[in-house]
Amino acid sequence: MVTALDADWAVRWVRCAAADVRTHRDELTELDRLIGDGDHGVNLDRGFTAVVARLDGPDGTRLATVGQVLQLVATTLMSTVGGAAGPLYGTAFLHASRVTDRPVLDAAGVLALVEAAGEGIASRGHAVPGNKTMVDAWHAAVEAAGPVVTAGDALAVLRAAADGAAAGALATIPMTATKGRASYLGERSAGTQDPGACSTALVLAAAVEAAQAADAS
Amino acid sequence: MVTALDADWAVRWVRCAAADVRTHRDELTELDRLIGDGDHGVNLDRGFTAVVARLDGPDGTRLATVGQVLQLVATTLMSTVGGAAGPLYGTAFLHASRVTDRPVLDAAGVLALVEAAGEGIASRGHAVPGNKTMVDAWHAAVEAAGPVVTAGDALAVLRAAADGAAAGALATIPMTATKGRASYLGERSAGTQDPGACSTALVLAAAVEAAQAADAS
Amino acid sequence: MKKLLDDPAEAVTDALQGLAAAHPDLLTVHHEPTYVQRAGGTPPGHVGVVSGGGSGHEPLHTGFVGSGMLDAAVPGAVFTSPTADQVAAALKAADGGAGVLAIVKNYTGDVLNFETAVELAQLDGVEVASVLVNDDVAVEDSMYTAGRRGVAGTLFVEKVAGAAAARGDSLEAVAGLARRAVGRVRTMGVALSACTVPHVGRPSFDLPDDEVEIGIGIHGEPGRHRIPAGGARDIATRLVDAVLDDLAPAGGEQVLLFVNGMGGTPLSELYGTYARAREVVEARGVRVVRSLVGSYVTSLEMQGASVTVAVLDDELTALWDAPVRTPALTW
Amino acid sequence: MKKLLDDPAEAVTDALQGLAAAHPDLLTVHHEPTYVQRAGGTPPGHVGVVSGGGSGHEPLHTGFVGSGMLDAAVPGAVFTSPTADQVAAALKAADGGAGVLAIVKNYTGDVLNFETAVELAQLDGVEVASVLVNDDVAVEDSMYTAGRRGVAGTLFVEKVAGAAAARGDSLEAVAGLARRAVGRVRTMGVALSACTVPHVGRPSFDLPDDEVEIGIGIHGEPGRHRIPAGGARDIATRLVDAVLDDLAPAGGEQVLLFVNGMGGTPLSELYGTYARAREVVEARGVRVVRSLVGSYVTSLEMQGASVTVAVLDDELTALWDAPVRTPALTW
Ligand SMILES: Nc1ncnc2c1ncn2[C@@H]1O[C@H](COP(=O)(O)OP(=O)(O)O)[C@@H](O)[C@H]1O
Ligand SMILES: Nc1ncnc2c1ncn2[C@@H]1O[C@H](COP(=O)(O)OP(=O)(O)O)[C@@H](O)[C@H]1O
Ligand SMILES: [Mg+2]
Ligand SMILES: [Mg+2]
Ligand SMILES: [Mg+2]
Ligand SMILES: [Mg+2]
Repeated sequence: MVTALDADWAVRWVRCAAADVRTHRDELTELDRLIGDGDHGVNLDRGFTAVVARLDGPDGTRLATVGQVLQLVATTLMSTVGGAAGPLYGTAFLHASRVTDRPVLDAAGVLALVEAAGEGIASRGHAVPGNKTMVDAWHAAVEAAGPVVTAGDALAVLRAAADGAAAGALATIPMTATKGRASYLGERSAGTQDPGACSTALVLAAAVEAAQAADAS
Repeated sequence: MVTALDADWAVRWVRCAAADVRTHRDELTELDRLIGDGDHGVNLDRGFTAVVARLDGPDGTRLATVGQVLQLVATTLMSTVGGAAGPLYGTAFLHASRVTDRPVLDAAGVLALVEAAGEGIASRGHAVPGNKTMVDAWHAAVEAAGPVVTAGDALAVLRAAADGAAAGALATIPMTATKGRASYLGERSAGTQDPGACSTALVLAAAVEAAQAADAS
Repeated sequence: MKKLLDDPAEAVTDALQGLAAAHPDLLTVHHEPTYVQRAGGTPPGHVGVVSGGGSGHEPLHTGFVGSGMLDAAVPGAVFTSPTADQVAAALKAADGGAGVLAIVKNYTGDVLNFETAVELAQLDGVEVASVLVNDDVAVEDSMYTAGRRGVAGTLFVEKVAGAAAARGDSLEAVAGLARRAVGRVRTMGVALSACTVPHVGRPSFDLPDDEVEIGIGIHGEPGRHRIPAGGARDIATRLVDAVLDDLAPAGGEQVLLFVNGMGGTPLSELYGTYARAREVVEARGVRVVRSLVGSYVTSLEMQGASVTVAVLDDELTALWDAPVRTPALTW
Repeated sequence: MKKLLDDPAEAVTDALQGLAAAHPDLLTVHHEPTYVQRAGGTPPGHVGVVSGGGSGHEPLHTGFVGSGMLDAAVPGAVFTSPTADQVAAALKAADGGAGVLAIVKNYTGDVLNFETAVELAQLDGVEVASVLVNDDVAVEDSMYTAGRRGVAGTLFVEKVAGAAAARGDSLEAVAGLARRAVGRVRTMGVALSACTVPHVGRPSFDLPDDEVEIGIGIHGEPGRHRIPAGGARDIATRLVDAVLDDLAPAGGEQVLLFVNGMGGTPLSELYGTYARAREVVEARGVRVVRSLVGSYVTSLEMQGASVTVAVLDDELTALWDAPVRTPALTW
């Protein structure tokens, strides 16, 4: 049982996420090629590569709180990703950083992080669940994580969020998109997973990976 | 034995040539695609189609001499074919018309026709045998027809010219072009028959066809 | 995929280097963040006109920087909206003291990044107005879509706004004219082949040899539906009909007819399509008084075209005719 | 093959109809025989400047008809020289009383048809001078070839001659300047893909996915040799080196650098290639003082580019800078 996650975890999370985005870059891009404009994987890879470069530089040494790590992620994604995903992920991490500005997160803090991120995206993109966007994954993450928080295991909350996001991403497959580029395709958008929902599931799975590394150590 | 060929023969020749060019249009174009710019068959087809249209119109009714037929062919090709082949074939028929301005051609007259046509092309294009052009076919036609003329059979002269042209066209295959577009390819032009030499063989074979029709009738 | 490129990740930067070197009299390129600015900057007291968006649509927008059109343009990665800090830097640079008009094509990414950029520039005291271009009639503007896209009609809006700024109009007036232009311009496009984004390396969609995509955007995204490949007359009729059905002219209007190539279409085909499109427009009682034919709002090397109709009035016609000097549009 | 065309046999006529309808202020199109003439004709007392050749290279030549460049242009079928009577009609129409300069690209077909046309026009009392453009360094000018082809450098010759005629130079002077331009301009091209002639319906040559053709002409003919597909830097270096080795500049020369697209190449790639080419030119001690980047002398939808260098002097620079107003080139 992991009761608390600290700034080191957040740094590991971001590094894991960057590695996973790199590994799955072409899959994400292919999903976006099918129902968007074929750049989602490349956009995120460019952004997370820049985040890792900043973590490796002088900015990376002074990060005492989870919130500070997430704020660095937010500003870097906002100035390097572009497209729809840049401001959306940027806002998610920015809002998440505002509720996590302390050295250690407990189970409730993890839930607050995920909730703030999801709300940030929904408010920025004016999307609701069912529009076939990353909101579907974030929303499912929050729904799944909420009931687990009372047990007090931060890792379990994170795991529930990640599992929820994965299920939410899969659930976008049959949907017809009504937000973002995929909406231009109308019914032809059904049958393909939303790339942003897919990357959301990846990013939250990376958070679990990073927490498990802490658990083992 | 056909001792004489008249204006009707010339008209039949031109119609046969037009039909054969149409039939072999894509082959000629394909040869030109390989070592030129892929338009030879289309160019000649456009020209001979216009010639037949003029033969079918009011101009076609007043043709008393072989020369008059050939002059109509010459001017029509010159104003409809374009490219290199237009002026070359145009000049060939124009020069041939000048030595055939009488109702009937004997064996010597047929040879004179082929010689004048070949000389017209060579002087217009400044090409000599071995340059891998239609000159190779015309030259071979004249060489083959010359010895046959003493026998006095106009059809035999024509047949020798056509066979010579066919052999001359085949002989262009291994040549490296030094005139016309194919010369830009340098040694890569070797291995393909020259399209203009090939069309020359077609046109002279049509003359034989037309004369045989007279023979049979 | 074969392209005249070196590192795909550097392709946008390499092209900007060439643009700057070829047109030092017209524009300069700034780096970190990247934007293109008119040589000498916005004339003091004039409204700055700024646009931007993903790269891959050249000459839009960078090729329209100069006098009489854009004061700055912000190129993102290929088909990817520029970031908010790029846009904010361009907005600030283009302020000549009379405020800045931001011309935004209606895509989620562009809208989100420009929104943030406008806030950032306003924090720095720059007065900014925005206009959203959404001329693509292929997309239904309903609650089931992100709204109509901005496509080739953007050129018309940029020309009108740039000319209004050049004659000294206020920010309010320039923005008003740009909005009037948006309200009167409509576009519909067709793709004969897809394009290949350099870092993706394969075509953006798969299209059988005997079909065309009707209602494409300019990002290599598939269109609304596929139809058997017809001739220029068939396609021009479909595009013009869609555009005019939407514009619903009463008849007798004077219009600009703009046939735009998607990047890989020969100019001769665009002129042939223009001839067909013009016949259809005039058969509906509309008079073509201005024309533009060429590849101005492209999707890399995509083969295809779009037809844009803009309903003119005396003022819009005068602004269209006003002098312009940019790399891609000069008169 | 998918193209925005109706009947391939009418494609040239259809495009001319569009050209005429889009640019009534600049040009008119004559039929039977077909040629394009500057609106209002050659100004009386000025030398007429005429060019022509096969279609498929648009905007060359018809897009350069207007003021300050061509007084008439004669389009043949696609990649097929126009006929002598077409050319003769254009020569006669372009005579403003001071004679006509015929600018002929060096191809057997063009040379033969223009030769005949010049004789026909002279019979009708028109004074005609001819200049042969042969800027393509890919072809060795030897007894083993038809001589160097005229390719993108033709644009430079037409601009210089048109400007000289516009300022009132005599036929002898215009012809002399055109010949000076020919002597100082060289070009080399590359193809990444072949083009498809409409009535042929299949690509003009077959090129594997990992190779490019170096030393292509503008008629879809294959080049001199194939090399593995390198990047823009590699290709630009090869093209510039070939051009400069032939021009053999002593160093310190001022030049026009013209990167031309073959029809299907995105503008961004042309600017990127221009950036690379300029580096190579300048590394050889030559100064680029004028630039042109765009698809001006094309091969239908071929992907590829050519690099042209023209060595300027004060007079050629002034003639290049002189005003021009045509559908495709305006400043
Ligand atoms: N309005 C929106 N709200 C939330 N998410 C959105 C919205 N529009 C798009 N997205 C998400 O963004 C993803 C696409 O991101 P990306 O491809 O990087 O940007 P772009 O669409 O600009 O190319 C979509 O898969 C979707 O999940
Ligand atoms: N200088 C020349 N002399 C004689 N024949 C020539 C010459 N140049 C080209 N040809 C002939 O013309 C043929 C090509 O004709 P065509 O394809 O119609 O014209 P173009 O080469 O202008 O496209 C060649 O195959 C060759 O036989
Ligand atoms: Mg995308
Ligand atoms: Mg040919
Ligand atoms: Mg994008
Ligand atoms: Mg030809």
